[in-house]
Amino acid sequence: MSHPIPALLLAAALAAGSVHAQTPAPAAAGAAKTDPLAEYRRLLEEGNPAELFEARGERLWTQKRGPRSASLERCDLGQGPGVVKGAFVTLPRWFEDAGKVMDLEARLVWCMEKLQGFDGAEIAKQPFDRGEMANVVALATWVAAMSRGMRFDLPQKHPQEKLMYEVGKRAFFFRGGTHDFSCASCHGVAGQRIRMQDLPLLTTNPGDGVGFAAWPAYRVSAGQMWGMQWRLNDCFRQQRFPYPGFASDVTVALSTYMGVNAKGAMSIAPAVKR
Amino acid sequence: MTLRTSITGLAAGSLLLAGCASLPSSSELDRIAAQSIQGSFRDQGIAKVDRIKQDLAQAACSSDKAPDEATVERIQAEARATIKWPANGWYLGDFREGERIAQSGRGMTWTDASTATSANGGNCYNCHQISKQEISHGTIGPSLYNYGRNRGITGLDGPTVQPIFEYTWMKLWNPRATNACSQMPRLGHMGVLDENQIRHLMALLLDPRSPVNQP
Amino acid sequence: MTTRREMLATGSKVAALLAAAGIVPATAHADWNKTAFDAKTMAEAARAFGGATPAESKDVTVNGPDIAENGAVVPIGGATTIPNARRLLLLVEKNPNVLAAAFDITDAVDPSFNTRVKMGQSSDVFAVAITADNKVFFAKKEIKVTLGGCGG
Amino acid sequence: MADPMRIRAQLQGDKATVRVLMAHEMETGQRRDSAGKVIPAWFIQEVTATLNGRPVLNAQWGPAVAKNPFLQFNVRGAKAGDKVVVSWKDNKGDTRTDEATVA
Repeated sequence: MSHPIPALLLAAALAAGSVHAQTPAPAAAGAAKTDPLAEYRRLLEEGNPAELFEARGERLWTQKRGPRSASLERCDLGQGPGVVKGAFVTLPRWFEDAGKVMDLEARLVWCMEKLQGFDGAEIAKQPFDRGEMANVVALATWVAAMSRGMRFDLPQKHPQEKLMYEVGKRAFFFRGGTHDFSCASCHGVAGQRIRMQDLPLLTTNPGDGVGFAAWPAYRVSAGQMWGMQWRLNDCFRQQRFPYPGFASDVTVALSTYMGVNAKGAMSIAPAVKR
Repeated sequence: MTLRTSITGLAAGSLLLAGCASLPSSSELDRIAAQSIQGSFRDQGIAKVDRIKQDLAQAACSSDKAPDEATVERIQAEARATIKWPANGWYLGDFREGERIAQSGRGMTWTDASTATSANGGNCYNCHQISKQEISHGTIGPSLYNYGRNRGITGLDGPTVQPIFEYTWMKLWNPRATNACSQMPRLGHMGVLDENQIRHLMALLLDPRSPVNQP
Repeated sequence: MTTRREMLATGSKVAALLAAAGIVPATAHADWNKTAFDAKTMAEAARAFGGATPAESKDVTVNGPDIAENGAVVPIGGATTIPNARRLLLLVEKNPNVLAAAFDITDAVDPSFNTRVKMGQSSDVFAVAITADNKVFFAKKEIKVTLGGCGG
Repeated sequence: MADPMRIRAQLQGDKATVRVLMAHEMETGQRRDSAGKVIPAWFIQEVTATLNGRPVLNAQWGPAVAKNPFLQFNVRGAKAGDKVVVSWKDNKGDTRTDEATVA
């Protein structure tokens, strides 16, 4: 991929806006060493509440639930029925039985509908922290944890997978809303931050356990466990966009784009975040 | 109801390339992407789907390639025409109010109750260093610490002051006037902040007494 | 009120000693000290546990990050090397009620405890050790709570 | 009923470092919901721990302890295979007890 445009624009803006030399902003590349928040983040990692959700997800997987009183143990996450380890680092991917590309959370809802008899559409309407949707988040946390330490390698063989990547790339740069933001506004240049939070560059592999390789994550600021669907939902909220549907094309396409870009990155999910 | 139609807004068929091994052309991909973007969002509170109907600049600045020179010129000229200059040439408000507005990242999301400017912040510290005291600042935009001081502003009027006031006002009202694909929101033009709030931000940046302009 | 405090303090002190000696299980005296948790100052909180006037001491340590990325979860801990310390408190000075947690010190555990607290703003945090003879020693540390994220 | 705790008890010399995560809202009673109504206080007040049935830890907590609480302490005189049991009780009287083996 060519250099993302925001880098060029920022350089242009600096040149155009500069009457006298601007005080250089601290380079985030060097910030990691002197990061004043390093100690805080290290202490949080000593006990990540995501573990509570991971344990709940594991119980939910084997528990007989739903109108059909069935477990999810035959759910096919792309590695064959019931195979959980390694599934997370290959999602989103094409599913022949569904006839579409699905991310982890969409696939879990699919399994809950097909195996347990839940109404997927009803689940999709619920807020992320309520009812069966909260169970989807817990399940996603456990499934992700089962691939901890593995490296992302999304399939790009099926034309729909390639198409989703291309749609995701376009969605990533799509500017709109009252503030003209796109995903690239924050994640199109390496080494930048919002407030004190480092922003991963998501047009390429941002490194092990960074960006796509860190979610689901426990957000200490909200005391909530967020899957990638919730993460993207809140990105769009902050972008001042309208509301993205759960597992809508844009959200799955963006995950495909980020996941393919993250090829080779080691997953640390579920992580703990501010 | 099957999941195919129940979970996604678009039926799988609209994105499907049946039996097709290679990808469509780039322009066809653009069309498919636009369709799937429009189909993925719904109204929520004050955030309606008309927010993703792109204007010229939003569309032209939505890829990893810069728009052509003619488009850039057109966007900047159109933006310059939108600038609403402050009444009576009164550029500066209260830098203390400006600091408060610069600190706030609130407003205009679907969890906000109204689009009234009084509820909105400028999001400034999210991207810029501004006063030295606030260590929690972003780096997406250039540092604005000593913004006025670096530009030789020592008083509140005079011939050297005027062009800098005008340039800064333009940046805050509609930054596309000088930079077609600026990453900065059009705070005045989009009604995020009103004229008075922008005066306060102007004072934060330019008033010699502002914490921004202390050594 | 003073009488009630003294009674509470004496009662829990005796129970703590008994518990420390392994005579009664610790759960037997776990009456929640409302007066202490309603306290607005460190001295009030210490007094609610029967303690005297607090004095700063190098034999008490309080730890935590210099800067917290979010006030909703701030990791802090306290420890003491004072031989007859019987209780360790963790407090946040600028919280509406200062006391966050109180730990009994027994021979079965190191007098060192770590947990996580909420902080409404940047503040001093205190670790306070109360001895068997009701002396009160403390250490303090400032933790700066920063604004993070988009703020909306 | 609350979710189980996650307890790790790691042997270091003759001590066990015990790390506990508890699933609890730890609501302060000072927040309001979107309708402006005060959300009632709901928080863990007492935490106790035993090693092979012998009391080792007793703590009182207030609502300032963070949501989904974390607790770390060192138990003396522990050895591999010992059983650590942790219990909490909140201001509504709900309780939870879970255990782990020192390893």
